[in-house]
Amino acid sequence: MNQLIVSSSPHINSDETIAKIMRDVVIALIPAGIAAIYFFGSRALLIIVVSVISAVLTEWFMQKLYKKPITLDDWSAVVTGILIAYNMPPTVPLWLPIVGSVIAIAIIKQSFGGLGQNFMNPALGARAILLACWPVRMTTWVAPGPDAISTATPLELLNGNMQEGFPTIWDAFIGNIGGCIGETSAFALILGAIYLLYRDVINWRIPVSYLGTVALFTWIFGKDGFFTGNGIYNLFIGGLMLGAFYMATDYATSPVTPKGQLIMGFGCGIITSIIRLYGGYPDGVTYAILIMNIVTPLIDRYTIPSIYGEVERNV
Amino acid sequence: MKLREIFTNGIFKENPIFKLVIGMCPTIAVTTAAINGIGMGLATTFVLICSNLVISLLKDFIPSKIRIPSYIVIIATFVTIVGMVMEAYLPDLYDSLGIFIPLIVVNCIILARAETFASKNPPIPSIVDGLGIGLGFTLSLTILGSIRELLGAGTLFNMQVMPNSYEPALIMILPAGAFITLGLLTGLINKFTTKMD
Amino acid sequence: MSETWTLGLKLFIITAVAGFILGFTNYLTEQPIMKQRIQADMEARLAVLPSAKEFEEIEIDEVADENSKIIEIYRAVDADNNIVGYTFKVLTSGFGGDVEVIVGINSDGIIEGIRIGEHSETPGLGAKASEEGFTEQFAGKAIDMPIEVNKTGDLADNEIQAITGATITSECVSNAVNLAINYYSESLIGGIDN
Amino acid sequence: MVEFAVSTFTGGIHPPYCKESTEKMPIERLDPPGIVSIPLQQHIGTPCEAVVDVGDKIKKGQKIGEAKGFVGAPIHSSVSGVVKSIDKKPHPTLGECMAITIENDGLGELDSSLQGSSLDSLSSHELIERIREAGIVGMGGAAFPTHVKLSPPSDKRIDTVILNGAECEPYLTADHRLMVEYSEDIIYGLRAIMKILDVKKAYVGIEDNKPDAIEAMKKASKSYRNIEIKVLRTKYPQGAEKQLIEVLTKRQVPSAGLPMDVGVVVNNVATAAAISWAIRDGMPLIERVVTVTGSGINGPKNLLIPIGTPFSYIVDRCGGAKGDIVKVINGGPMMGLAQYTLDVPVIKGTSGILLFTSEDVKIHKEGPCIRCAKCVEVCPINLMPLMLNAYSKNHAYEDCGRLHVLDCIECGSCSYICPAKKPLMQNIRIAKREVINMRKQHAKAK
Repeated sequence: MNQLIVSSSPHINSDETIAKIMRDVVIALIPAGIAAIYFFGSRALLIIVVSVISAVLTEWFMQKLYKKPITLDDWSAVVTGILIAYNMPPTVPLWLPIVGSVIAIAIIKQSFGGLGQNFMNPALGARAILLACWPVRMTTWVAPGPDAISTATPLELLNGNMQEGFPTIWDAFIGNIGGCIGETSAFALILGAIYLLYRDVINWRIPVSYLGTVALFTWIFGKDGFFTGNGIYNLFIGGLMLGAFYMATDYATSPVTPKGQLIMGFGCGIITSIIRLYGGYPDGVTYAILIMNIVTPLIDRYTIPSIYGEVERNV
Repeated sequence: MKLREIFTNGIFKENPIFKLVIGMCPTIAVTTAAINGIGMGLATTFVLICSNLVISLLKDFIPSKIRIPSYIVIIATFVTIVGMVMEAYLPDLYDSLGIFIPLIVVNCIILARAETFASKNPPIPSIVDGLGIGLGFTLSLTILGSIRELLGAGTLFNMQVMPNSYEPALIMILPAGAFITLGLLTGLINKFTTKMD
Repeated sequence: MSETWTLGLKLFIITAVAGFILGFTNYLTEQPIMKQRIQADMEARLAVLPSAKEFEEIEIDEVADENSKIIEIYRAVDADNNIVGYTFKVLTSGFGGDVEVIVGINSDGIIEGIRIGEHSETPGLGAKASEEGFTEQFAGKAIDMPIEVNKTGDLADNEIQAITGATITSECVSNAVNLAINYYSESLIGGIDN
Repeated sequence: MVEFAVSTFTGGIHPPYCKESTEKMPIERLDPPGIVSIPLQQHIGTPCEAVVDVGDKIKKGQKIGEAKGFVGAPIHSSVSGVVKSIDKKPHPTLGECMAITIENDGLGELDSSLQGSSLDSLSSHELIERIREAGIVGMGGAAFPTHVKLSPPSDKRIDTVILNGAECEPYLTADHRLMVEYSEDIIYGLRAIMKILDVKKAYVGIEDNKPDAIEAMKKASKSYRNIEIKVLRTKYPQGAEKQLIEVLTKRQVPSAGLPMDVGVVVNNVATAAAISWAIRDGMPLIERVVTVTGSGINGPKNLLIPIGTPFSYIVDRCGGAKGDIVKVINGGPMMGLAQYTLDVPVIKGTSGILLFTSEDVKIHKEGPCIRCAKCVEVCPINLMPLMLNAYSKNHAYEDCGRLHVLDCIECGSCSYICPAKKPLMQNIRIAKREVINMRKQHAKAK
């Protein structure tokens, strides 16, 4: 008989692994990718591929540099690569996703300790830096279709208060509007989100509280006075869907406590709404999530749930 | 301690930016270009040498209970002199550095050296210390400024260095770029210097 | 008690010496500094109204809109003491804070030039407003219509091209110019002031 | 009849049942082996003292170890024969323990002093005495002496008795089969407990993946209106005491408290069956039902096994081992203990023997914590396993204490669910030990 293994209980584990979770996220992001290719053409696919390859290579290089085990098989670099591409307009030159991937993986992820240790979402952090570096490149939108006519996103239109020529709510829902590669098709993003919810990769708390807060706030504080805003329309435009389902829910940078997750969603919603309604930037999703990322440790600290039986004892 | 040791100490072992991490406010603010780094660094060096000298000379005169206000008055005097002279005779340099000059008063490097070195050492070593720390500061600011200018504007000392097709990364000349550069550079320098120790 | 007196006395000596040195330096540099400042202001005004020879500050009626206000107006005269136009220094709020805009309008009702003074706009974006490529668009515009900012191209006569990615700054500069235009049309028209 | 399960507790996991191979297998009686070695400590509390000497001839059911102190239970021989030795032997939960080794003479002669009785003829005091004399302990695994549990301090008013038939551990079917085949005995034992505690209300909680057990128990309890069979949702750890109490009575046992603080006493169904045998037949606890299963055994079975039978003998009787056995577990896969040898004997708390081949025991590479919060979600006590794990690894035991590490019921749900395969349970256990030591020293210093 072999040497018996003596280890601590439990002796069985679920077959859940990090790689499986990340792979599920990749699968959930596929519909949005298909929508992007449909609306913006093969250029979108090229950007996604370049972004993913450079993210994976950077991860490999940094792990070699830091003499850490190579963990490309956990798929996390692929997820980051896809998200970086999804957060770019389809017009960007190909060096931009490469630079973005390097920033995201080398600086924001690996320099802070790798998977699980990053203090902000790598893809969004990279987007914020790129936005500050090359604002014109990062905010040049084109209308969907082969002609690449430069256009404003509905968010900019909302800001400029030009009511005519708005894409309809249906266009915004299916993605027939200008915007970043992965953010325009609310329909595709919701499809992926349903998959993630079904697979138990994410839970409802952050997305629901985030989307709910934005809808409520943009409805209450409408341009023509209280309760005149179009909250539903606001849900389908800009990067909100992508942010709420795929980036605000990023494990490493969102609270682990149930109450904390609700606070995270609520906080993101408030900041997004304020930036959309009163701010100078067209879309507040990036900054809202990044700001909440940074306060996540504090939220966790103050929302540790009362343990079983504790409440009773205090009564 | 030998004078040479005191001098190199300020540049390497006790480099105010990368080792002591003091004087961050002007560091972040002025290093948008290499030339600003040199200007700010040299102005600080001048104030540092003067205040170190005066404080070293007066170290027996100034009672320890009022040393901080005394130091600040001395430092502020030199800073104001530098500001006025610069505005009168070097208006162009004053234009780019003007708002940073008053910052030298609150630059903790100067107070720190007065407190830790000049008030305990004779005049000559104090001058050398001021020179060493000042040059260390100047060097660090210039390195930071060069990197930020190169990436953020594509130029170095206002000369086009990067090819014309290079699109400057604007963040590098924003405060955020200063933090990122400073963090990465500090990490890098400490990685190599700790290996040497 | 005597210690307190010693401390006070020593501190007094230090501050007195410092004060004396500063006073002396000030005495030496006061004149050159004043000259520098006047020179700089003069240059700024000349840049926007090159035909002028001399400038004379005039009083301003209270004119200000929500975001901008005129802080200085100079009447410009040529060598023969004829009024050739006016320069306006306008403060207006941009993206990062107040922006100083100097506008020169000649007696023919044409903007001769504008210049951006102190500002804290984002480098690479709003800060481009102080570059010639942007400011020279204003030169030669007539003041019969307010200046409008256009983002897409196809400029009309009274339109200027916005700085890409910096609409707010572009609009704040044009607002400042419009304020100067309004003041000129309402109070200084025809070159008759006061 | 379709009956809906009562609402469930928060947290918990759904591991695969793995009960298919034994849940339909009737309990078989295992022939006693040639040699049994009966450990002197099989319960929580002080060890027993041997009352026989080497060479003594003893009978089946004869007391061979006497309990010292109130918290303790005597030990009886499960065979008749001769005492061979009294020395240290491997023990399934303690590593090593003094044990009495008896050579079985194969006659199975019963101790003549064992006398059956009836529930009605005994007072509650006599009932407790009988349970104590029979050496009955909690048979779910904790092995807490049952007579202690049934003698609550006078200031605690007990109004409800709960029988735990949840058997939420995967693989195990011992309680399941017991409820199907010995439902009358279990109800009898339950009635004894109710009589002792003078309680009017009793629940039997059974998970809804055992419909035949539910039906059998309902049938057996039909004539007792104050005994209610409750269907529980299948979820681990449904059988944990605090969770069971909350689900059935809506009462929450306070942190650091006991069930009796909310007027409840919980017993395992196997314990109830043992009580009934002790009262009716006078039989002490010398055998118990054990599920022998796992991918490493040829013939998985539910066996009634004499206490002291070595695992190796049992494996032989179940068709022998199959494949490369890398892990042997005493108990269930979630909370059971891995054994370093097959020489350990079955004790009163052994509910299952699991043999795992390398196929089941995957050695997982531990990954970085990605803060997925799954451990927080599944913890039935609302602890923060990921934080406890990190603090424990950094020896920040005070922080562990602040985060209530001592309330952990060691169900292992966090380790089970962790996608990074971190040994959360193990590190939390270390932290618990350290915190207890710290508090002891603190108390001493005072």
